[in-house]
Amino acid sequence: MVARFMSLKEAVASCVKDGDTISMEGFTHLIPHAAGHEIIRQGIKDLTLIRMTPDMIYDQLIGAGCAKKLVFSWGGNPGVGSLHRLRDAYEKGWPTKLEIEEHSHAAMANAYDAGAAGLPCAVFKGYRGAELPRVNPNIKFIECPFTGESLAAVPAIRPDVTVVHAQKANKKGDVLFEGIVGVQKEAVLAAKKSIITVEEIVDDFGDISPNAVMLPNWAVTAIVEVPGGAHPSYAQGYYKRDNAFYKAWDPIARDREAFQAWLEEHVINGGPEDFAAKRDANKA
Amino acid sequence: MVARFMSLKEAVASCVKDGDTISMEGFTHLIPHAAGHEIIRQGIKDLTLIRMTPDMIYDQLIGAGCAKKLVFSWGGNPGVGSLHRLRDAYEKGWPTKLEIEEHSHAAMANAYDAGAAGLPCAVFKGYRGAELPRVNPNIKFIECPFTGESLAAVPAIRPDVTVVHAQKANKKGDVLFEGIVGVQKEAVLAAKKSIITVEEIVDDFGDISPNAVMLPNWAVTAIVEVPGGAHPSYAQGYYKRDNAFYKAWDPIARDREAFQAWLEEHVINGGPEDFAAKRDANKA
Amino acid sequence: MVEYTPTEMMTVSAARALKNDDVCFVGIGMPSAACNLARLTHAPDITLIYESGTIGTKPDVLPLSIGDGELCETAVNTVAVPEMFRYWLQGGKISVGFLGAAQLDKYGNINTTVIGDYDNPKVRLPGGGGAPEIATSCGEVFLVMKQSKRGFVEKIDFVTSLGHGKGGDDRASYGVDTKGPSRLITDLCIMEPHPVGKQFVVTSIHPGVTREEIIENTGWEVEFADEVAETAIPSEKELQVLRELHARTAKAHGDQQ
Amino acid sequence: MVEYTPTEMMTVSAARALKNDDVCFVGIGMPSAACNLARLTHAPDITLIYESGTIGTKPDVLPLSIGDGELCETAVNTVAVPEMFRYWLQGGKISVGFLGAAQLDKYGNINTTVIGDYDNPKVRLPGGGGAPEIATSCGEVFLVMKQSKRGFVEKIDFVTSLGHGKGGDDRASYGVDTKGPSRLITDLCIMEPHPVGKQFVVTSIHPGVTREEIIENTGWEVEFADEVAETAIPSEKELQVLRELHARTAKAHGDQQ
Repeated sequence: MVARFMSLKEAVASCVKDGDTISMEGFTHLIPHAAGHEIIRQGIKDLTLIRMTPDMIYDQLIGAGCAKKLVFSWGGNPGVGSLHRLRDAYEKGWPTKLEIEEHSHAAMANAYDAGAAGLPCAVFKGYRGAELPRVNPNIKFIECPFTGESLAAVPAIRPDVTVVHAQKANKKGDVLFEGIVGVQKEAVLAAKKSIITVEEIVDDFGDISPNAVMLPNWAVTAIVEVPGGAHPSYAQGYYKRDNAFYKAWDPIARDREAFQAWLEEHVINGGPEDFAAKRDANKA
Repeated sequence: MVARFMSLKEAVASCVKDGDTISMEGFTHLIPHAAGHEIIRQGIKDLTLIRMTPDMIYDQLIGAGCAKKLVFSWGGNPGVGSLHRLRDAYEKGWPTKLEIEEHSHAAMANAYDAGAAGLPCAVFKGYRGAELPRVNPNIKFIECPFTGESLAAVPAIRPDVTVVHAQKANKKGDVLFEGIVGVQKEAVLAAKKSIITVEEIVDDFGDISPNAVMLPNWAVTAIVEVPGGAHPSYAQGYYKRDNAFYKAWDPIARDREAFQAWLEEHVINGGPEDFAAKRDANKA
Repeated sequence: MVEYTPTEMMTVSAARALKNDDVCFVGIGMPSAACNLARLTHAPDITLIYESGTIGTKPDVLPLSIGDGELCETAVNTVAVPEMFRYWLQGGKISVGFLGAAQLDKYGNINTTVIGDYDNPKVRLPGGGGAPEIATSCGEVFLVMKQSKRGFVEKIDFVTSLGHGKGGDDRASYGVDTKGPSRLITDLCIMEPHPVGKQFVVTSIHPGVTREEIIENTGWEVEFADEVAETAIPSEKELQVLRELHARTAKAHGDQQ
Repeated sequence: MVEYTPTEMMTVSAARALKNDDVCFVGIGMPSAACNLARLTHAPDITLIYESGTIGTKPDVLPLSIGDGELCETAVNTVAVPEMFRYWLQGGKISVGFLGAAQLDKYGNINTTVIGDYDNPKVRLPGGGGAPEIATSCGEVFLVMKQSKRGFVEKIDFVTSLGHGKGGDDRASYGVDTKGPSRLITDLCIMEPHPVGKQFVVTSIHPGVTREEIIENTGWEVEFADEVAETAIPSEKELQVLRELHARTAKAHGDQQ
């Protein structure tokens, strides 16, 4: 099953449904904001959201009422402060109650790796002396059968859908990532379906390394060209992180009404085509 | 401890000693033949040799009497046939008895990965229905604590020394691999010490991908410039695999005297400087 | 009249088993010739993967080893070997594994380890390499091997890689949920596992081959399907492409013609 | 006479703790400023690693997030996040982890998860991120944090990351063989763990700070070493480099000056 090129609307409609477990990754870099907005516009509900670093994109999905559960390891607006929509949902149940499952980065990185590797669980040297195992039943310990050493184990992450953003796809549908590549490749390989938004679709990748970070077309479900689709995150070689917008997000998200007004104007009445202008304003 | 540039003689003398566990990797590509010859010249004994695909390089080390044990997953001269020195040592104890520990590729690749990752063992979906676990006590099975699934476990590979060949080092001692990169990076990260022979030392790597397969200088012990040092294996971008020599090896290795004559002429009386001519004869 | 050798018939039959959308883990030797013949004829988009880490490779000549430069230079992408075995093979991304064997039993269990006793072998073979996990992690497995009493035996000396185990549901008892050997292509015929018992049954005989020849060259009691087809002879195109591939390969590897 | 703020004194003291040959896993915020100050002054060859996968990065401005483009563009190499946590951190390649905290106890145990009860928190903090494994896998850990009764507490509400546990040999009882917190740098002083009990002991006081101020801003009973040093004031060079770094950072992030 070779990747199909689609519109963002079609990709989300055909891949994501209510109640899915979904991973939208990007470690500061290449966060798929345009795709997140499309999920909000399509009114998808009861999602279990997985992400190492839920930041603005998940704050928006949670505030819009798309999520019932969050699996994460660090939740904040980096360098700015709290995620107010996340906290409002978790602490006060607005707009709906949010359940959380909390891990460390090492646990989630290993769990994605295990998901990509077809394993039921990840085994790692983790959580030693830490308290999360007391409150998270999905952290267990096993013994090395050779040394007797105690090792942490967490279930592999196997999302129904992974959504990521990449710099390029070629006309055959192979996908190229470059720069801070995070856990995106693992998240796609671990998932049943995947949507990849890209800055551009090129004839071919030209003279790249044989060892480039890539996904061949048959390992991907849907590809959508969305220039600027990571804004206010960034796409190395295309545009910079819009740090000012991350700071501006704080007062918007702090207030339910301000958030709803922002959502109405920029998401509900917006579309993926709006992102190109945001890219141009933050050109690298 | 930043990598030191050394002569091959100095690198082997300072890093490898009798009785060490040593890994010389390279998956067809970038096999460190020149370094193997230096180990033979220095008369190092009782080595435990680890390698997924022991081929000509280990046939030579074994025939020269350097090894007491071989840990491997596929032992042959690819596309040609048996390794006659390996078989002679294992089956007839010439020049010394060779003990073997046998795995599958998946087991060894996972064991290198676990070694690099600081784990005591590798856990993977392997050896299901296979007979090696009956004859190799270093293969055990554990249960996934979440699903109950049975998973294979093997001890992590943690060599005393890993020896590999790479295309380039820069003047700071960072190392660049390209093409079929095998398990080399893992083998170096898993080892206590490492020797990297390289085709050339350059001022800097120029315009390479941020995600290139590299080792920073502080993760490497010794770097030696040996142009052609992988021959008759190859270095992508520098010279081709000398397939004719792999075929020519068969009759040499088949006969103890022919082997000893070859060893005397090309190894004992040879040196790393001989490899540049072999490279030139097989230019890419 | 097209002339061809039994080996050519075998390679062509093996190639035909592959589909254009397959993702195929290629063993070296006979599987490599069959997989590349498929790619150069009816399956141009097939993804060929070699355990050296090369994904989507399109070699112009057959590799002598599993990691020839040609494989990387013509690949879509080349990954580290641990990634190959962990994300791609174990991760369930491969539809077909193509394997050869030194010894084979009627359930498709494979020996590539030793002839004789493990500790005191008559012949020490190269070992399993990637095969033990290719055999269990790929969606299905195709086997290709020249038929002989020495190779096709009632009981293999060592189970390097699982086929259908002791037959029936035995394969699943090891926690393996992939299909296992679904086709065995030889120089004489094509066999497929019995739907229930999983022992190999001859389903197609190559032109000019007799049932007696198959029986004489098989160490187990041969079963024939109720309806046995005759394998279509190699087309001129198939033979031409295969011969050109071998000729290019011989030239590239410095063989004497 | 050189003028400086307590925060500058803290950052400079923290930077000085790093050596030229350290390989340092850098937390965001205060640790990031200290590590880059070290790199720009006495430790030009220090390897700075951020959990986004950037190895040997030399940012010209401080990153706002752990994965700013600047980190990758100036790095020796950038690896995937699973590789970062598996091969580099867990693999024991990092000599120093540099962490901050929301709450800290006298044994260097860290809370960055919740204030109050885990299920009904007074304040929900961002969570552990990389810290739980940075705290146990790095050769040693430096902590940097502004001193206050609210932050320096007798008992932290949640043990996000292990320090010296309950003190003494407790850390090792978790199977951890790394050194743990070996230095705590605050805006008032420097503390180091007692060689036996492992509770923090004040070993150096910043110029102009009194013992009373330290006691007033600490929630546990403060211990002073027999010989307490006075921290050397920031040099003009250190202050100049730090201030220029902050100025470049503010400009790059679009702050109003």
